[in-house]
Amino acid sequence: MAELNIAQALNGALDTALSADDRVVLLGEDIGRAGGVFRITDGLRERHGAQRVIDTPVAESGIVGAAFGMAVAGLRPVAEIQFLGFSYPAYDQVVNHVARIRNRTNHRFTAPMVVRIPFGGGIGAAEHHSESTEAVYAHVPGLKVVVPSTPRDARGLLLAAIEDPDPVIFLEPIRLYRAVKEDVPEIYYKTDIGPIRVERTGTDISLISWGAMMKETRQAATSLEQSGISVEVIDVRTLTPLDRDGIVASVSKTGRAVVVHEAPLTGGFGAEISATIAERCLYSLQAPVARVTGWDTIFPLKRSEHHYLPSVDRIVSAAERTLEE
Amino acid sequence: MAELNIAQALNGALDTALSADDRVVLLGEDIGRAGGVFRITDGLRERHGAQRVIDTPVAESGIVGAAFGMAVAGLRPVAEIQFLGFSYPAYDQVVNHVARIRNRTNHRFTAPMVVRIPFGGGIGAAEHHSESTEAVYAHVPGLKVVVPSTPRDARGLLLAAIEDPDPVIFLEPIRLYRAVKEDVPEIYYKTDIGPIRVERTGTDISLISWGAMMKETRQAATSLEQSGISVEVIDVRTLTPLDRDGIVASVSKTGRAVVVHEAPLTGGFGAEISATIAERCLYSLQAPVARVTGWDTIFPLKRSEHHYLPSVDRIVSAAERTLEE
Amino acid sequence: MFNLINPDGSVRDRLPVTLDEMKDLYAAMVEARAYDDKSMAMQRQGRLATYAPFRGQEAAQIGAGAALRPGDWVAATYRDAALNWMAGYPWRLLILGRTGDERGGQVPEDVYVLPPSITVGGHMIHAVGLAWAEKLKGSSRIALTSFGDGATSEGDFHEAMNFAAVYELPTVFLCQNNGFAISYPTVEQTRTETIAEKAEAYGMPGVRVDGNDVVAVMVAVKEAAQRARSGKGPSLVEALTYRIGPHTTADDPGRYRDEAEVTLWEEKDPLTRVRRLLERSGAWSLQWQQTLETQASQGIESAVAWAEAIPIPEPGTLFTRMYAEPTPPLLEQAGEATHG
Amino acid sequence: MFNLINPDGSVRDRLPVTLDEMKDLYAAMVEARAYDDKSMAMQRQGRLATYAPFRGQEAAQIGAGAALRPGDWVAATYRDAALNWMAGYPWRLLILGRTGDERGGQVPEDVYVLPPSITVGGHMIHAVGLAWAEKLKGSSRIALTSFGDGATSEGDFHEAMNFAAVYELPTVFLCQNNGFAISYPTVEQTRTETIAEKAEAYGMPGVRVDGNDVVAVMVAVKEAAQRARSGKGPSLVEALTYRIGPHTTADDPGRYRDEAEVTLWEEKDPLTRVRRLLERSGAWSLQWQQTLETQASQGIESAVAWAEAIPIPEPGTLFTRMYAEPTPPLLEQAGEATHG
Ligand SMILES: Cc1ncc(C[n+]2csc(CCOP(=O)(O)OP(=O)(O)O)c2C)c(N)n1
Ligand SMILES: Cc1ncc(C[n+]2csc(CCOP(=O)(O)OP(=O)(O)O)c2C)c(N)n1
Ligand SMILES: [Mg+2]
Ligand SMILES: [Mg+2]
Repeated sequence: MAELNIAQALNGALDTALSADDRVVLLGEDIGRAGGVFRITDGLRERHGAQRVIDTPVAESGIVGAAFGMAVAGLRPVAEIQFLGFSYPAYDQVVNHVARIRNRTNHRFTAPMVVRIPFGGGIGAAEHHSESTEAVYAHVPGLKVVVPSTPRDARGLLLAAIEDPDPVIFLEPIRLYRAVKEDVPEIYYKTDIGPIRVERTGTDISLISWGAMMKETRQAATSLEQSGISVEVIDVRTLTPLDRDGIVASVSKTGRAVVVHEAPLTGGFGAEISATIAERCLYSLQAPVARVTGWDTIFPLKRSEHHYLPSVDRIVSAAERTLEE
Repeated sequence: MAELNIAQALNGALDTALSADDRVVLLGEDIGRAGGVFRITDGLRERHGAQRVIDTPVAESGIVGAAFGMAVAGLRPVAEIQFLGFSYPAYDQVVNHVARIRNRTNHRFTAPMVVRIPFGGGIGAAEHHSESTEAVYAHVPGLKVVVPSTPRDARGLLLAAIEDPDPVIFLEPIRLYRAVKEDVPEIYYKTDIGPIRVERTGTDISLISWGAMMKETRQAATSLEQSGISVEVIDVRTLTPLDRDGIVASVSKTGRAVVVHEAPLTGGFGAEISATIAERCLYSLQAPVARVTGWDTIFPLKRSEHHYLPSVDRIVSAAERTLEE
Repeated sequence: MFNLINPDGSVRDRLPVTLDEMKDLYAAMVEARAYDDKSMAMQRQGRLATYAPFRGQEAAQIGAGAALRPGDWVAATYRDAALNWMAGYPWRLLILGRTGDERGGQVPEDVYVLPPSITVGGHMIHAVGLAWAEKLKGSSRIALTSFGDGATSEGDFHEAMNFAAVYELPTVFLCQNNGFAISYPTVEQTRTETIAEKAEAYGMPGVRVDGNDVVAVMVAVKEAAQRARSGKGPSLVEALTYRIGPHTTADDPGRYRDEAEVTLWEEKDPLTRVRRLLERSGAWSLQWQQTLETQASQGIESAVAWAEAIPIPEPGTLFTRMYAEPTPPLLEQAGEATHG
Repeated sequence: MFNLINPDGSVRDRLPVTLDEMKDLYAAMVEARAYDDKSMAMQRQGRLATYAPFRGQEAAQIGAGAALRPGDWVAATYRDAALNWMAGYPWRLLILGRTGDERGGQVPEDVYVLPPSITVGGHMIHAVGLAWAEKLKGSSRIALTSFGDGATSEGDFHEAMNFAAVYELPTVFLCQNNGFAISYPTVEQTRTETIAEKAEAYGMPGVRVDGNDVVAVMVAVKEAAQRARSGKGPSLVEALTYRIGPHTTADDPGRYRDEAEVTLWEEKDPLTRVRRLLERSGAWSLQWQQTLETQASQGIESAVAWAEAIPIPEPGTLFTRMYAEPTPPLLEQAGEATHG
């Protein structure tokens, strides 16, 4: 066990995977010498060689497309895209090739690969560095979309993603990279892709989120608990395949739900969760599901960021309104 | 007035726009000499010249990126992408540039342009020719996403899109291109981008859809009406900005809703509509909203297409279940 | 432009193939043409989905295929059935795929051919990744990617060429320049005279060969493959040829080209010139020709019969094809799909 | 490589500029450096978001800017503040943008500079579209796009170059080859010796110039611009230079390069060599230098003061910036955002 933050847990997981399995290779911009823009691959090139921790030209489609070819030929590539806002040049490769090869070939060829992408705002970054467009990946059949929010899950889910026989989009919450530490086992362990994690159990209301917004969601839960409300906190962790049963079980019990995400409201993944709850828990729902999300705007630059990011207050108010009904 | 199908109405609208406004230019693969793979631009090169109806190399990012530059410099480009499945190489241009320029420059530069894209399955086409990924555009702030399903709307919405000061993704339902004819005024008229179209009014249940699935939705409505059910049929027409009020008004009245789309269930735009209804009509809802959608699979090839496409039967059954509750 | 056999069947130089090898190449082209003709006919009868004929491009594809070794990877396009077949993709599966059945993509275990790429350009980098994996594994397998002139306009062409060059990967880039990207002529797609010279922008050798000369193509691709196999990195081979048929069965070439141009190219037919060469060598007879054609058409017919006898996929297979194990949402949906 | 002024200030050839023009170019470089230094300092103080310094690249940017005419379009990058300023983008708006305020992108009406592109590569094709519009309108305005060596690896570079060449558009492609894409050295990005030679793959002229020689850059870009303006189509100019500072304030160059290399390039400093040239011509004095520096820093300071005095945007502006008219969903959300 070691006390690690998410960045360290991810670095450790990659190190472990490279050591455990010869087929694992890492590729991406600046991941070698520089150790990645967030230092997630720090030291790995030194330890595992430039053949397996590969610096690439600035060409996202090339990175993902090459990783795809490697995966089809039996390797276990882990590609890094520097920010979610830079993943779109590779969107065609992801949607039209990576996600489809098993289907196209009736299992003959597969793409067991991971695309790691830091995402989310709140660090005062430049344009395109703050997006949360997980929904445009979660809508693509053939992918799995995974989002850890704790150091333990970061390690366990990343090792599971690398072992997964299908392609995984692995989204890393930038704002949490170095925000919290927890004990992370050093052994090789996997966290199942799929099931939600019930982080706190409660009976009055379910707060449901993922990624960096788990931070505000936890804070909101604590604040609500101080007013005597019993809050269930759910970290969705896997957007696809979505654990509908887990979410429905929670809301069937509490009768109320607030879904929180950073992405714009319209067409965000919260819509899927809200719709699922309403469709499946209509008769146990005691109030409409509330969505607390980013606005339908471009993620703003530093000076306006706080106007955009869903705040603890907004979550608490939404929960209170939900509880009043 | 002339009896036109959607393909003809679109061709006429482009012709009208080219005649009415010097700034309008068309660009895309095979739109000139060949008149487009669906012949939507047939005859326009002859009539308006190769300078304004431009055949381009096979390079979707280039097409959209060049159209963007043209729009910023004051033209009104209308780009064609041959199929929605080929739009992803341009996704970066759309999301990171087209949708953002007004915001980035606080209105100084804008991108008044249209990207026309045929979409949807059911014609036994090859891979990538049948997708309905409207949701990945509808989630992008800064765009408008428009989907006509009738010849009149096709003309009116396309002329409105070309005049719109903001970028419009204009999705054309392939399956309906030549399916129906109706009288289409030859004058220059616009259909508002935004409002839903209530195609039939009714009191028992709202069937909500867009694009090619309007066909099955209409058939389902007719079939339900034969059993004495009063059906309201809504053609959403504009996915963003979404006319939430229009949808809520309908379901507040009927108390029941079925949302129909061809795209996969998870993260489809139906989620946004279902969530909106449940969030805003919870107390008038007499049954859970039902979504009848494509499965969470790749759109299959010809032999399995009928297993995938939502059928009239599925819509009718979903409506019946909804009515039983 | 590198060529060896003239349209009249005379040769420029001593051919680096035996007469028997020459006959085999010819037989392969005859078989490929039988497949192409049959596919066109079937499509007209509504038995196949849209079909992209390769008539006129047989030499480019058979020549390239003949240059490969078992185990080499191939990532090619919707128009490359003959190449894919040479690399081991059975006709029956190609046909099954064209009837609109995903199982057509399930090539046998010892065949290393990706299913035909429908999107233009995206598959070139796959060959780069395949080659990269082989290089890292220390194998001597290479990857060949075939694509059209139109595909060289896509950004993915650039990225694939650059990656292959930068990492010195055993990749062969084969461009079949057939004069058009659907209706858009190659001469308008780019301002260079040739596609081959674009290789220089990647520090990679590029050669233009007569794509209607099966031996010239074979030799050029073999050289490129040899280079790749010996660790010297990628090359680009441009096979200059012509699409005699329409782009696909949905296309009307009358809109964008003159019949005269087609006639000109029909005179350079890749099969005819080899037949003339064999005639000159006394190695051709009408009887042999008829035998070849009969065998070819029997082979194709039985492949067609096999493919058409395959029952259409069960609805359930939609769900089981998506992941190694169907996910819970898919299991739920599969239930709905099969029980209503 | 085309150059005119040596690092020691001696000249290779008669310079096509007057002494006064030379002094103006120098003054511009001094001012640009003042901006760059100030920005670095402000970022360290937390007053600016991440900053990408251009120290060492002043000649490339000022030289290119000096080659343009009013009304020409510029589509450049996050590192091109000096170029953008030369094209009319006021320092104060550049600073406002770097404090994290979208209004920094709202250049004055008569300035035709797009806001700095943060994504690598995507903006080159915008210049192509801008140039295309001007060509269709029959104007004599051209578009210049500036980008780094790293950007040439993106597929969008390829598509932009090809479109510009195919349609003979008045576009100038300026590549500032500064040795690195973040940590990845140019020599590893591609197998060609130069970026300039890649132009051949598009049938376009390409030239490499000494990017630390302000006059050489100006001359080369002027020629390219002239070519464009006279309807002869696009060109590529590679300005060979070096990034003296870190990639951005978030970068640690110690991880990937030797200080010795930096020192080598500091000796080729673009300002120093012009100063030496002016000294040789007797046109430089310490007093003049001090005046320049004082004026520059006053200008920058007042721009900073202006930008920092701008109140942060109202929450409501998030919603009004999105479309010509806020859409109903945005109006609803704006209500929620401002009234809770
Ligand atoms: C990304 C993408 N864009 C557009 C298309 C539509 N399309 C199919 S084939 C084709 C032309 C390709 O020309 P070329 O590469 O020369 O190959 P050819 O068909 O001549 O063999 C186009 C534009 C596609 N399949 N994929
Ligand atoms: C599409 C995209 N991918 C990755 C990045 C991250 N990134 C920012 S700058 C940079 C390197 C660019 O190098 P170069 O083009 O040489 O410009 P320089 O920074 O040297 O001026 C990278 C990879 C980005 N901004 N956009
Ligand atoms: Mg072609
Ligand atoms: Mg650089």
